[in-house]
Amino acid sequence: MNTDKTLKTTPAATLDVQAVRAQFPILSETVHGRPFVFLDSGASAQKPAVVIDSMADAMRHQYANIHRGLYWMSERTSDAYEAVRGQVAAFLNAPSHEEIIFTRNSTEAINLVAHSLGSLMKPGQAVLISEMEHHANLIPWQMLRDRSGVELRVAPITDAGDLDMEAYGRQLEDGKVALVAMTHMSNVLGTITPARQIADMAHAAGALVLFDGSQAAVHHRTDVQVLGADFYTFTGHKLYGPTGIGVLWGRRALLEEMPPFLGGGDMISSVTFEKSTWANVPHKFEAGTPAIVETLGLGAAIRWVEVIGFDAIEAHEQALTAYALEKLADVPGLQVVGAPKQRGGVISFTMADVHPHDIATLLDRNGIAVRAGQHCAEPLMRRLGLHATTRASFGVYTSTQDIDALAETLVRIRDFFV
Amino acid sequence: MNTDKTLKTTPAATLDVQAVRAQFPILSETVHGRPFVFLDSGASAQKPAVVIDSMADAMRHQYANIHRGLYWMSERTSDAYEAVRGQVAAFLNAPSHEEIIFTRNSTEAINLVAHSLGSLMKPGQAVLISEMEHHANLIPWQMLRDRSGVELRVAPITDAGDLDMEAYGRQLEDGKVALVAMTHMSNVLGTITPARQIADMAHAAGALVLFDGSQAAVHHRTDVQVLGADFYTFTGHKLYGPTGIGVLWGRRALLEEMPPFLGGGDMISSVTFEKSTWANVPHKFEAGTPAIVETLGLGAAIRWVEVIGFDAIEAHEQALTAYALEKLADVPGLQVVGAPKQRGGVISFTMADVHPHDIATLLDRNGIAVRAGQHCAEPLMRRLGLHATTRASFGVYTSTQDIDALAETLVRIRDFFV
Amino acid sequence: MSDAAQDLYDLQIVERARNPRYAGDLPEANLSGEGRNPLCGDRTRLDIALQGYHISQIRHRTRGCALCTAAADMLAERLSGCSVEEAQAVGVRFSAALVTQDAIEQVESPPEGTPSLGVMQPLTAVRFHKARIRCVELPWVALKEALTHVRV
Amino acid sequence: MSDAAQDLYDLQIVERARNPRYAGDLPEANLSGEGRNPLCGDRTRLDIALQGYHISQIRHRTRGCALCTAAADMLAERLSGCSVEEAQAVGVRFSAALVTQDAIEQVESPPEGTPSLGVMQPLTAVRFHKARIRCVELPWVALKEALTHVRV
Ligand SMILES: Cc1ncc(COP(=O)(O)O)c(C=O)c1O
Ligand SMILES: Cc1ncc(COP(=O)(O)O)c(C=O)c1O
Repeated sequence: MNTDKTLKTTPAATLDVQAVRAQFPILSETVHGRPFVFLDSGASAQKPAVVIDSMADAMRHQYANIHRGLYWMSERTSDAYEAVRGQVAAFLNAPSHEEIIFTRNSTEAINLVAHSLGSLMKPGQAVLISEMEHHANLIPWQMLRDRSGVELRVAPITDAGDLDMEAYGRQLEDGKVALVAMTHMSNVLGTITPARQIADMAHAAGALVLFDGSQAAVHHRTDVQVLGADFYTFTGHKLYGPTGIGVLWGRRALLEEMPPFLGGGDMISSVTFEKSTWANVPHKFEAGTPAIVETLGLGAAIRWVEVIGFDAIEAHEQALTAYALEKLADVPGLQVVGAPKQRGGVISFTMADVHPHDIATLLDRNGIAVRAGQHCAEPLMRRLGLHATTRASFGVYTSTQDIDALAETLVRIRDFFV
Repeated sequence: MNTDKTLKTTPAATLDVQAVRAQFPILSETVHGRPFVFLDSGASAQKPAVVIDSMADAMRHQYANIHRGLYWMSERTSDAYEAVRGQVAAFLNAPSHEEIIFTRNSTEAINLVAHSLGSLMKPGQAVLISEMEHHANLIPWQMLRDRSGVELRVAPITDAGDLDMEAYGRQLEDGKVALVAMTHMSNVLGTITPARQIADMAHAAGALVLFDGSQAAVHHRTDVQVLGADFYTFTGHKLYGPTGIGVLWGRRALLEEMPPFLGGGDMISSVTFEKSTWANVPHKFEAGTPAIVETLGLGAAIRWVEVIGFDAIEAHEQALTAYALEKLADVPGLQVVGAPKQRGGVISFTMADVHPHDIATLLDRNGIAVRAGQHCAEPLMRRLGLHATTRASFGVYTSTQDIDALAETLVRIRDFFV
Repeated sequence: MSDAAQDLYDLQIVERARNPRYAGDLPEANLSGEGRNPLCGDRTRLDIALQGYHISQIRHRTRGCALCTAAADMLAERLSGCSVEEAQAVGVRFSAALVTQDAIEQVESPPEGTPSLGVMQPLTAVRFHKARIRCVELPWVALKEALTHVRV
Repeated sequence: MSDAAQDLYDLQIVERARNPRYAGDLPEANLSGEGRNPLCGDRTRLDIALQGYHISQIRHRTRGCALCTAAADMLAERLSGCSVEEAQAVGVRFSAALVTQDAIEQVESPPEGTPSLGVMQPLTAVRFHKARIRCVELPWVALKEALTHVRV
C-alpha cells in the first residue's frame, strides 16, 4: 500500500481526539497484546469516565427509589431523575419534558409504540417502513400486523442505499398508511435519511411518523420539531451512556391518547380491583422501578456530548469517514457497500474472496474490533444481494490511527488469503 | 420510653452487621446533619461496593455489545453476561440457565407473562391473584382482562394478613383458573405466603402458578423446584443489585410454547448441532441490546449475597424484625398492621392522630428514611380499612441501632403532635 | 424535633392541625369541591357560601396529614370575606411561593399590589420539602373545583 | 498475522478453504442435508451417497467463511468410507473437542476406542474462538439433517 500518497482529506482540527480518548479508560486496554482499536461504536459506544463515575457516585452517595419517597435521599434522587427528563427534552428540542419516556433501549421504545399506538389501529390501515430497517424497527411491526391485521408496507431503497423517494410517495398515495416508521440513519449503510421530507410527505398523506434515531442521535444534533417528527427513539448505550436506558419522545397529544403499555406501580392514578385509572404522561408509560442509576448516567452522557458539541462531533466524524473511505479504497478487492447522499460514521464493506467472519477474527487478533454479519438487518442484506458484510463504525474517540491500522491490517489479511 | 426494659429477643450473632455496613458506602452519609438511617430497603436496597465496582470495572476494562461480536471484547462480555444467567439459575435452583430471562424489573417480568402467556388464554379462563398484591401483580392482569375477556379473580386475605386458604381453594374449584399469580411476600404486611401449598392446590386444579418474588427473594433462599412454581420473578435493585435489571424464570416447556413479547434484534433462532428449540429460549424473550452492565452488577450482587449466605441473612432479619416488633409495641398509639403467621423484614404501622406523611417527614428530618403511603397496594389498603401506613423495611445492613433510632424518634414525634 | 423540622412543623401549623377552626359542614353552602391525592388516599372537601362574588363562609372536611389539614383550615380563614377574584389572586401568590426554593425573596417582599398570604404564611416552608407540596395544595385543588362554574 | 491467528488460520485450513477438494454436486447422492446460520447467512449443503450403512462419497456446496468451508471439506474427507455409526462417533468426538478451552487434553489423548479426528484436527483450534464455533459446526448440522431418517 502506498503510504506516501497525499490524502485529499484530513479530519477537522476542531476536536482534540487525543484529549477525548484520554477520557475513555477502556481505550488504554490491550487486546491480544495489541492496543485496542475499537471500530464497533455503531453496535455500542464506549463510556467516558464521567458517565461511569456518575453512576458509581449515585450508588455511593445518593440513591433511593424515586417518586413517593418522602425522605431526603428519595427526593434528591427523584429530582435528579426528573432533571434528566428535562435534559433529554432539551437534547431533542422537544416541546416538553413530559413528552420524554424512559425505556430500556430503542427496541423497547419502538415496541411501546407498536403496542400502544398499534392497539388504536384498524385493519385497512398500514404501517410503512423501509428496506433498510434494523430488526428493531421491523419485527415489532410484523408482530402488530400478525396480531391486528394492519398491513405492513416496505418502501424500497435505491442501489446507492438511499430511500427511493418516488416509490415512497407512491406507497402513501392511497391514504391507508397510518404510521411511517423509518430509520433516521442506517446502521449498515450509514445513510442519513431526509427526515424532514419523509415527515412532510407522511403528514400530507395523513400519516404519523416515527424515526428510529438509534444511530442518528449520536452523530448530529437532533431537533424533533425541525424534523417534523411525531415520535423519535434513541438508545443510551450508543450515545456514550449506560446500557439499560433508552428514550421515546412522542407528541403529547398522541401520548395522551395512547393506552399504557406495561402495567404496575408508578403508572396509575387510582386502583381498584374493578378498574384502574392512569397517571398523566409520561408516568403512564413508566411502570415499575425505572432504571434510575442508568438514567442519571444518561444525563451525564448527554452533558458530556453537549460540552464537546455536535458541531465538533459531526465535523470530526465526517472528516474521519471521508478519510476512511479514501483509505479503504486503496485496499485491494475491497468494496464499500452503498454510496448514500449523506452518510454518518458507518462503513460496511466486502472483500472479494475473504469472508466477513474471517476478516473480523483476523482483525481481532490484531486488536481491531469490527462487526461482521447481517447487522440485524437481514432483509436489507437480501436487497443488497449480500450474505454478510464487515462494518467499521466510528465514534467521537476514533482517530485516523485507528483507520490506518484497519486499512493496513486489511491489506495483510487479503494477502494472507489470496 | 423505658430503655431499661429487658428485651426478649436480640438478633442472632451469625452476621457481623458492622462489617456488612462497612461495605455500603452510602451508609456513611449524613442526612440533615444526622447519620443516615435507612429503613426503606423494601422499596430499593442500597448497593455494596463490590456491585458498584463491578459495573464501573466492566465499563472501564471490558465492555462491548454482546452476542454476534466476533472480537475479544465482545466475546468476553458475552461470556460474562451469559455466566450471570447460570448464576441466577443456581440462585433460584432453576433446572436450566436457559429458563432465565432478563427483564428491566419484576414489573416487566410479570407483564411479559401477562402478554405472552396471556395471549394463549381464552375467555372462560381466569387469572387468580390475592388481595395483597403489589400493583405490579395486579394491573398487568387487569389489562389482560380488558384486552382478552379473561376473568380476574381475587382471593381474600384474613384480618391477620394471611391468604385465606379455604377461600383460595373455593376460587379454584370450578377449574376455570388457568393461572394463579401471587406474591411470595407482601411488601406491606411482610406476609410470607405458603407458596408450596398454593402451588399444589393450583396444580391440582389444573392451573399454573407464578410467584412475585420481588420481596421474598431478598430475605430467604429461593428454590423454584421445591416451591413447585411455574414462573418466578424478582428484581435486581431490591437484592442489593443495580436498577434496570430483573429476572423472569419460567419452566422451559412453557417458555417454549409462549410467543415472544418484544420484537427486535437478538431474538432470532440460532443453528447448533442439537437444532432443538432451546436455542429460541431465553433469547426469544430478550429483544434488543440488554442491560449488559446491570446484568454483570446483578451477578456481583448475587455472589455477594451468597457469600454472606441466606442462613445468616434470614436469622439476622428474623431476629431484627422480632426486635423491631417489640420496640414498636412500646411506642404509644402505634399499631402494627397485620400479624401474619410468617413475616419477612417488613413492618407497616399506623399511629393514632399522626398521619404517615407527617411521620415520614419528621423521621427524615432526623435522618431516618421510611416509606409512607399506599405502597403500590391500594386495594389492600382498602381491604385493611386504611388510607395509608408508614412502613419500615429491613436489609442485611439494618442494625438494632437503626431500630432504636426509629422507635425513639417515633415517641418524640407522637409527643410533638399529641 | 430538629430546627428544620420545626420550620415546617411550625407550632401554628401543628396547632391548626390539632384544633382546626373551620372544620365541619356548612349547610348554607352553595358551592363545593374536592381534592384527592390518589397516591396516599388523602382528601379534602370545601363547602363555600358565595354571596354574589363574595365568599361569606368556608368549611372543610379533611382526611389528611397535618400540613393538608392546616392548609385547608388556613385557606378557610384567609379567604373568608374575600371576593372570588381576591381568592384567586391569593392562590396565585401561594403557588408562586411554593414553586422554588429560591422564592424566599418573593415570599418576603412580594411585588406591589399582590395580596398577602396572612395566616397561610407558615405553610410556605413546605417549598423545601418538594414531596409534601401536594399536601398543602390539595385544598386549593378543591377550591378550583368549587369555583369551576363561577365566571368572574 | 499474529501467532494466535496462525493457530486458527492454520495453513491447512486456509489452503482447504481456498481449494476445497470435495466441493461440488454428487449426482449419485441418495441423502442430503443443509446447515444454515441465520445470523450471518452462511450455508452448507452436503450430498451423500450411502451404500447400506456405509458412506461411499460426500460432496458439499458451501457459502461461508474459511473455517466453515474447510470444515465441510475436511468432514467430507474424514467421513468418506465410514459407516454411519463411525461418522456419528467422529461427530461426538469433534463436539467434545470444541466444548471447552480445557479440552486440549481430551483432544490430544482421547479416551481409548474413540475415533481420531484425522484431517479435521486443525479445526479444534477454534475452541479458543467461541463465537466461531458455529462456523465449523455448520457442516455437522447438515450431516445430522441428512442422516435423520437413517436408523442404525
Ligand atoms: C411485592 C412486589 N412486587 C413487585 C414489585 C415491583 O418491583 P419493580 O418496581 O422493581 O418492578 C415490588 C417493588 O416495589 C414489590 O414489593
Ligand atoms: C438503526 C438501529 N435501530 C435500532 C437499534 C436497536 O438499539 P437497541 O438494541 O439499543 O434497542 C439499533 C442498534 O442496534 C440500530 O442501529
